[in-house]
Amino acid sequence: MIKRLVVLLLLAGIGAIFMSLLLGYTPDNELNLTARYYAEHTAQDIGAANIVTAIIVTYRGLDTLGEVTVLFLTAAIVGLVLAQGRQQNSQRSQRKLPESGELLQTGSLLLTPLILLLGVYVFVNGHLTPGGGFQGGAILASAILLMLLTDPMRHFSHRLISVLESISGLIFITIGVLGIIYAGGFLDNRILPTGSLGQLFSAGVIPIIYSFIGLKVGAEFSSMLVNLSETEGS
Amino acid sequence: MKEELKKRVIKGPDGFEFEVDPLQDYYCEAPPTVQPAAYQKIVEKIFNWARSESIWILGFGTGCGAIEMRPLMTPRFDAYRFGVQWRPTPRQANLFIISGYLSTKTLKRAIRSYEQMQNPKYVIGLGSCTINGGMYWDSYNTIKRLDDYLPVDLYIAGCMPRPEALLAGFEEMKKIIRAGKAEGGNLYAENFDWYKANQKKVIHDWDMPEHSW
Amino acid sequence: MEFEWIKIPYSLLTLFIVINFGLLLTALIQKIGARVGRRHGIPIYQNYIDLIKNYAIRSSITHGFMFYLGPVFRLSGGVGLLLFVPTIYGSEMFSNLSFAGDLILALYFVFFGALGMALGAGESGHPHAAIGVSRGLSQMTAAELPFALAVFSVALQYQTLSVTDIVAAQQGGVLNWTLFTNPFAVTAAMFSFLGSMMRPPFDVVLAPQEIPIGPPTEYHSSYLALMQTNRVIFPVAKIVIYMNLFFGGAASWPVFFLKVFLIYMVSVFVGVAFPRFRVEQSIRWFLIWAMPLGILAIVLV
Amino acid sequence: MSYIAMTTGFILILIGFYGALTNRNILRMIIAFTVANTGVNLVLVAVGYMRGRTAPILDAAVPVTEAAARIIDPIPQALVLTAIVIGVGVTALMLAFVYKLYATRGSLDISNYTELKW
Amino acid sequence: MVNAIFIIATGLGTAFLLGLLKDEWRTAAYGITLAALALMSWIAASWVAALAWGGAATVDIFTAGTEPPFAINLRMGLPEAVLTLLVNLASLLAAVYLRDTMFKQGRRAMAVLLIFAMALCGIILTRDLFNLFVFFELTVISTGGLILLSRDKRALGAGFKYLIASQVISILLLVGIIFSYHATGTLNIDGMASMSAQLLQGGSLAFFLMFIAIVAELKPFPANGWALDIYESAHPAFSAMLSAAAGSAALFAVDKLLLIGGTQWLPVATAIGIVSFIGANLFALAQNVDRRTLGYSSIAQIGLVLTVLGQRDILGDSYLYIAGGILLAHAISKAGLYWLSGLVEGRELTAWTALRGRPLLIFAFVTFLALLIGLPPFPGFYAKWDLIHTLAAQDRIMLLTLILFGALIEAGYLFRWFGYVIKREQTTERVACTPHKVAVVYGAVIAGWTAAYLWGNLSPHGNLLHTLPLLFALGFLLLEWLPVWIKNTIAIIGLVAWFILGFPDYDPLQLIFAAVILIGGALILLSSYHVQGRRIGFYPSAMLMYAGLAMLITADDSFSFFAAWESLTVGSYFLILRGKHSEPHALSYIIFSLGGAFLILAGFALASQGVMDFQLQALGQVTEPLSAWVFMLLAIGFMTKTAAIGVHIWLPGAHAEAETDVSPMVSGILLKAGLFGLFMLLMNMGKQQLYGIELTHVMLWIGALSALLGNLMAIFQEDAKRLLAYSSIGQMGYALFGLAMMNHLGWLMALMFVINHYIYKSMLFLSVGGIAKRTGTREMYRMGGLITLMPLSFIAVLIGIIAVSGVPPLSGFGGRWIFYNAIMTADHRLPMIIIFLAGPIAFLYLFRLIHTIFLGQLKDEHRRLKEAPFWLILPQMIYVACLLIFAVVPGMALRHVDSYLNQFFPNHGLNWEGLTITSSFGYWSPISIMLVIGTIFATVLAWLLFVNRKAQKVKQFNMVFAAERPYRPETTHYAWNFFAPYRKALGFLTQPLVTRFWEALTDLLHSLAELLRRFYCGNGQTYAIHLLGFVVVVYLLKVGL
Repeated sequence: MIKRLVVLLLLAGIGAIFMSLLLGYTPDNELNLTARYYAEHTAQDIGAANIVTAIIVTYRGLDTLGEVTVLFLTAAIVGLVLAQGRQQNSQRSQRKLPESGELLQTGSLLLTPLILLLGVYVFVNGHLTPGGGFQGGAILASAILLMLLTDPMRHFSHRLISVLESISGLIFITIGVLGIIYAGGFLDNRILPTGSLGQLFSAGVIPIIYSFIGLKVGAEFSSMLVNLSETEGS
Repeated sequence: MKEELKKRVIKGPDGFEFEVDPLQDYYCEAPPTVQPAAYQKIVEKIFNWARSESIWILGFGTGCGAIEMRPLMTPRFDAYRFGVQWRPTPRQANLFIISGYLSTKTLKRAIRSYEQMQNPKYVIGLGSCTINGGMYWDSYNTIKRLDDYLPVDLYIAGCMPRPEALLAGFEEMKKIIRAGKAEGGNLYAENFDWYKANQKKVIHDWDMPEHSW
Repeated sequence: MEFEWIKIPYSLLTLFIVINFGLLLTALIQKIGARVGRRHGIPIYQNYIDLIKNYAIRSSITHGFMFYLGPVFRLSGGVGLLLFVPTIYGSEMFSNLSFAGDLILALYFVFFGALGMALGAGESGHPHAAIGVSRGLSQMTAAELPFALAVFSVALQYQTLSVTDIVAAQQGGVLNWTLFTNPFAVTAAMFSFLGSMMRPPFDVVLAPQEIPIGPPTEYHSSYLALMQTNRVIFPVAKIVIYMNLFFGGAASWPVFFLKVFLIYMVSVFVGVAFPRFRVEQSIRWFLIWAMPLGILAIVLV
Repeated sequence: MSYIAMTTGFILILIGFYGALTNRNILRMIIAFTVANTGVNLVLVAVGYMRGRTAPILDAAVPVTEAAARIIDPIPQALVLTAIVIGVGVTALMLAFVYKLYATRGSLDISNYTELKW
Repeated sequence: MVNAIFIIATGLGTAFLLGLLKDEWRTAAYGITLAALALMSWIAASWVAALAWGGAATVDIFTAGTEPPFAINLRMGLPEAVLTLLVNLASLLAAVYLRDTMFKQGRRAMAVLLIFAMALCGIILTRDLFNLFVFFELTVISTGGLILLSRDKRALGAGFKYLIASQVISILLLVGIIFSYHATGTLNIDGMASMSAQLLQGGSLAFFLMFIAIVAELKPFPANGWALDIYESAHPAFSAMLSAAAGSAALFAVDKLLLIGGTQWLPVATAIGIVSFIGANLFALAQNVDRRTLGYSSIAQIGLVLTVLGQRDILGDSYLYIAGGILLAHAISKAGLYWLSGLVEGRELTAWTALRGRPLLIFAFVTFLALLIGLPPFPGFYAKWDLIHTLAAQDRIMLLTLILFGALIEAGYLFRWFGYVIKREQTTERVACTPHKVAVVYGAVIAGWTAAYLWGNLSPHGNLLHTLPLLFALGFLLLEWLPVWIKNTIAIIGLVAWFILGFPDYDPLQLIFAAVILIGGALILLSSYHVQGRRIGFYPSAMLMYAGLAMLITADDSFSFFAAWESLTVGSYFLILRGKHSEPHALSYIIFSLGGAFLILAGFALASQGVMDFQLQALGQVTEPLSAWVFMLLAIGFMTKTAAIGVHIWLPGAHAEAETDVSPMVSGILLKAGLFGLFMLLMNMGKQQLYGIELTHVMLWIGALSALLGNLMAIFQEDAKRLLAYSSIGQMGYALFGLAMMNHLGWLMALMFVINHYIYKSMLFLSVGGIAKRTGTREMYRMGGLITLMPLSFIAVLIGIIAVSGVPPLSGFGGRWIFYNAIMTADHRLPMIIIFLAGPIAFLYLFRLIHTIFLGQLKDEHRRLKEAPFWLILPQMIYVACLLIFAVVPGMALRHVDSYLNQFFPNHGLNWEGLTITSSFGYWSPISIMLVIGTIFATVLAWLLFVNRKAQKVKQFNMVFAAERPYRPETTHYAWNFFAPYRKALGFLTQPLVTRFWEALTDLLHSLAELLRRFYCGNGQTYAIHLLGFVVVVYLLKVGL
């Protein structure tokens, strides 16, 4: 009880901080310097229709690299954690699971390719439309999830997933480094021509990067899901 | 033999073990020797005069007669007039007054004290008991004849003799000293074995060195 | 002041006079004490006889090196103390060996004999000797304090540490004595004097039966004779310092004899009237009664 | 509009905190944190919102020349994506920890994991 | 120059690359990891080289081909380069260290490690706020992964607590970032800094949230429970990285953030830092688990650096030097210590005794501790010096006090630990020595010494590692394999040679001290020949002490003076610690000494008022209200060394428990350092008044009380060496008294005490040491009657005690004579009373010393003892000769000093013409005294020999025993509680009030720590509450109120 009271008091304090933040907040009427720069220069410099994508992949590409790394890390660590657990439990006989229903099986057969396709679409078009590598990757992973739901015993190749993941990551970095050599700096997208705004093959290497990000994210999520499911299965 | 006088094996701080024989290691073993008088007769005469006029008594009351010595310090008798005074330590005393009967237990202490006095040293037997045992002639626990154990220079008879008798005794003692006849210390050294044999006859638990330096 | 060879015979003369005077004085004092007890006491020449007798003892023992040296230290201490202080004021003859050092030398040389004696007594291995030393040293440290304060006060008063100069400053009438010019210092010093004379109430060091006469319990024959000799020199030497510092010194031997006797009598007066203090009692007594006087003397000078 | 979103975001954060700090069940704590994370994301987006403007995608509706006047601030949007992904990563990591904790100790009570203290 | 972005690219790329490898190819994966880390380190190193020596300028690295603030940019400057080098090297070494674990866990773990390193570099390099956040999250997550490397099951729980805290932090950070962005329209740190006015208006809440979140990453006290759990349970290699690398990176982040916050946020950083510093150090006091202790210490050190960051506004150019010095020292030492902890199997502090068999590891341990505490010649020392000086110059006295207080506590538990390691009984724990791990530890040692050298070179005060005496001392580390006699000879030659070299330049005062220290030290070292074997550790410590002393007396400016002071303190601490049971005493010695040293530091700092090259002579120019405080600080500091009453309690144990030949060093020589300091102080500053109180007058009282109580306590000791030690307190009291009299003869007396005390105390300690060595005990009542068995020792002690007690004709009397002449001209009379009382009391303990050891009854077990070893006796006999010579011709040394003192006090000097020494009040003729006493003594002795020629030698039980005989020597030796009457009368004065006071103080600190650390209840949720509480409290204090 006392603990709750203390927590409430503290939260009142934090709330007061938030409150004064809120009270001190005045929405901007026009874009600030940075945003204005992006709005005005993105099309011309980067060639990406989706300014957010341009920011994510190029202007703040280092952040994105970090993001990708976060996922990579998480996947690795989850693998590490769960691998340890599995080693201990590998002796135990595998649990028998009830069959998943026919509806699910049929549905997944039907949906999985569609979902994969959607995922690829989303990340390939990341520089044009809302969406991008992360969203696409997540969609890809959801296909894997569906497959796992259908057949929890299904075996995925860890090796494949990790190679995919690594290669995508390596390519991302390589492109970044190529930016230093052939363009203005690390992760500069202009090693390829920026093309014309709104085209699929435009915005330099953004689509390529985003694709690999998509693959990588998909692989990482999948890896986590697979690891979790295998652990659960044991 | 008492425990503390037995030989024992001791381990030194460095771990080295060795034997300790208390009687040898803690006590001087040399027997008493005869101390000659001064080479010059005249010097010895002067010395004897000085010795006689400065009699320092060992403050050790061995028996009931001790009570007769106290009045000597009082204004009534004032033995200090005669150069007599009491010393608390045998080292500094010249005269040992065996004051009355001497139990064998006390004898042991008396011998020790006597041997620790320096030559020349004198013994006065006070009271009949020191002469022949007196009324305790048949006691199992007192010695009968003091002279068998310590060389007595002078007896003062009586049971007990009064302080006046003691004063007279001192005067007598002075005469003996002046005459150069008070050589009890040397007598003791000469007949050391005889005295020891006598002493050991009555003292059965002889737990001390032969001679207490 | 410079050394001259003639000082040696003069010093020996002083020594001779003081030994004889001391032998008689101590006997006299003992006799006075006896008279208080309505006794006759010892003959006045008894000390001489005792001394000769002790040298005449034929045998002696020794406990070792330091035991042997103890009385030597003791007597050297006494003789040295006497000779480091000018005995007769204004007399070149009897200023002795005071060229070697001033008052401070005398003050610290007091310990020389005490230390040697304590060491010798210690080597006798006798626990009573050690107990006596322990008591003696304990009491001495407390007793020395008021004296040191008084000496400091006097030195401050006359702005010199030279004994001769201090005596010189007291010349010209009784009222010039430190006794009257600086009474607190003198009182403090005299309290201290009581403590250093080994007389009641401060003689528990020598408790004759409890710890048979304390430190010298193992000493005898010629050792004892040396100590007896010291026993007559040392108090006189000490009183000479008191006399010079506080009572105007002495310009001639008769005055010297008189003053020494009178100062000595102070301790006799107290001694015959009071019972013994235990050591811790005497320490407290010195700190409570004598020390404040000394402090007063220092503050007021 | 942005005030509402922002207020909601803050309230979500506080609710999340409250949940995380009072529930002793670790899973509940994690969920509470995701609630709080959501609140943060909401606040992020709300800061970038500008009344009457459109998404920062250049197309026919928003020509390049008018972009500065028509679009909302794109940066918070970029940031929120990163924040979300990081949130996901941390949540996944926490879940993995929970799994491991439960496997070794069989408890989901946070107050049972106090063997390290002082 | 390789683009710095490649550090990040390499780290990440390799991490991704590892995924391509088969899980089984672990060697390959490991090789790649090492190569990558090596490459990253090399890049960083090349930048360090270029920026520091190559004259390259700071480089901004743009990404995305766009200029900031529109794209993320990185910056590579000198601090960044150094820190990335630190991070990468630490990671590289950690990777080497983790070899086995890495092989076991596979490539994923290696990838996580790489990313951790990369992310830390990212934190350091990036100039973008949100990017900073991303890298922070990366470190958080990789931390979560690396915690799992530990074999400790508890690590899991710790990791989870950490994640909870990180969640809270990241939420706050994000909210802060976005609102800051909103306020300034940029995410670039420099951009934001230039707009900070805009940001900070209106409560600056956004900045507050960011700031507090980043600060929370530093694990500030008290919101840091989770961090400690990690430190305790994680793999030591990871803890090393977390403490060294992650801590440094996070600090740099705070530094960047403070650029935005500007000066008004500096006090907040300062406050948080100092609270962490003191709080964590305090808690560490009550710790007995090694890694947790190190964890507390990490928090404390980071708190200290945070405090320094908070002083940015006043530090100016030296900001990087100071912060960097402390940070680097912390990082290297903490990493090294954690790595070491991996070698030790037990987790108790005492389990580290396992290191004892390995001198090199002990050396490593010492290096790390010294780095951590900031002892010379390590960077922390230079940094602390500059920091304290700047603080004092800017009147931040409170902060200065707190920093020194915290540092003292820290030194306390670290030295206590060292004491455990050296002295505690060895447990069964072993050292797991695998070569690669040991190599890593040595790597840290080398790094530490390199840093020491670099910082010395950068220091405006000159490099301590360039000073010859220190190098000589350190050189002995290389000679440790030689046998004692060779080393001893080298040491003696070194001391004498240094004396001869310096001889022409010493003034008389320095000459006396130099003679005592160098020649005297060589003399004492003669006794060291009696030791067989190699005696590892002795010579470096002893020579360090001598080096410090030698440098002290020739020091001109405050820095070299203080450096020398610290050297001698530390050297002597190691020396003292060598004694068998000296652990607690050595500890109290070092704590008091460091406490004193800190006071001295504060004093110099106050005096210099920011002047870099502060000459000691300039102390005289310090102006009025300040000068008294300076005087007081310095005086108390020096008096700690001379063990004046009140701060004396370290001395008895330290001197008594030290080894036989160490006791004379620390007593005869080391104490003189304090006296020299006081000489220096009084010479330069003279009399000072504080609130109308004459400070020298206070010193006079302290000296008198020290003399009295030291002597009084000495007489009640049963332990011979303790007795001598207390006697030293008394003797130093005399010397202090003499100095404080502030007149010619007082100083002369103090100088005489310097010489005399050296001679007789060294001699007595050597004899007593020799006896204790032979008898196997130091308790005097267990000895007795040794005079015939050890006659030479007896003669030494006899001469010694005559000299100490001041009885003519030996040299002690000279001291007393000068003393009396001195007090005649002194201004104050009352303290004299105490001194007068003290004098005779000295006599008591001295007598007891000689009596109970040499006289009285010889014990059974001592009957076969031999005289002390030749090499112990030889110096004693030399001392006897010296005492005799000095007694006869004191003028040899003193007349020069006397005339030297004329420049300070022209009046009341002594006249040394002819044989008689005269003052304005009295005279003294040493030769005459010696002759007269000798003649009288010889005459009397001859007479006694004549009349007593036939004396029968008897044995020890042949004595008058009330007609009985003694029973056993033990019961016949009157020795125990020798001065019982004194105890009855004055024992109340020796009540250990001072000891009780200090004990109560330390108990208070300990129980406070014990009580308060309950606060870390182990519950992750509660920790989160702490964190929020911390945020709210700081908010209320800074913003709200």
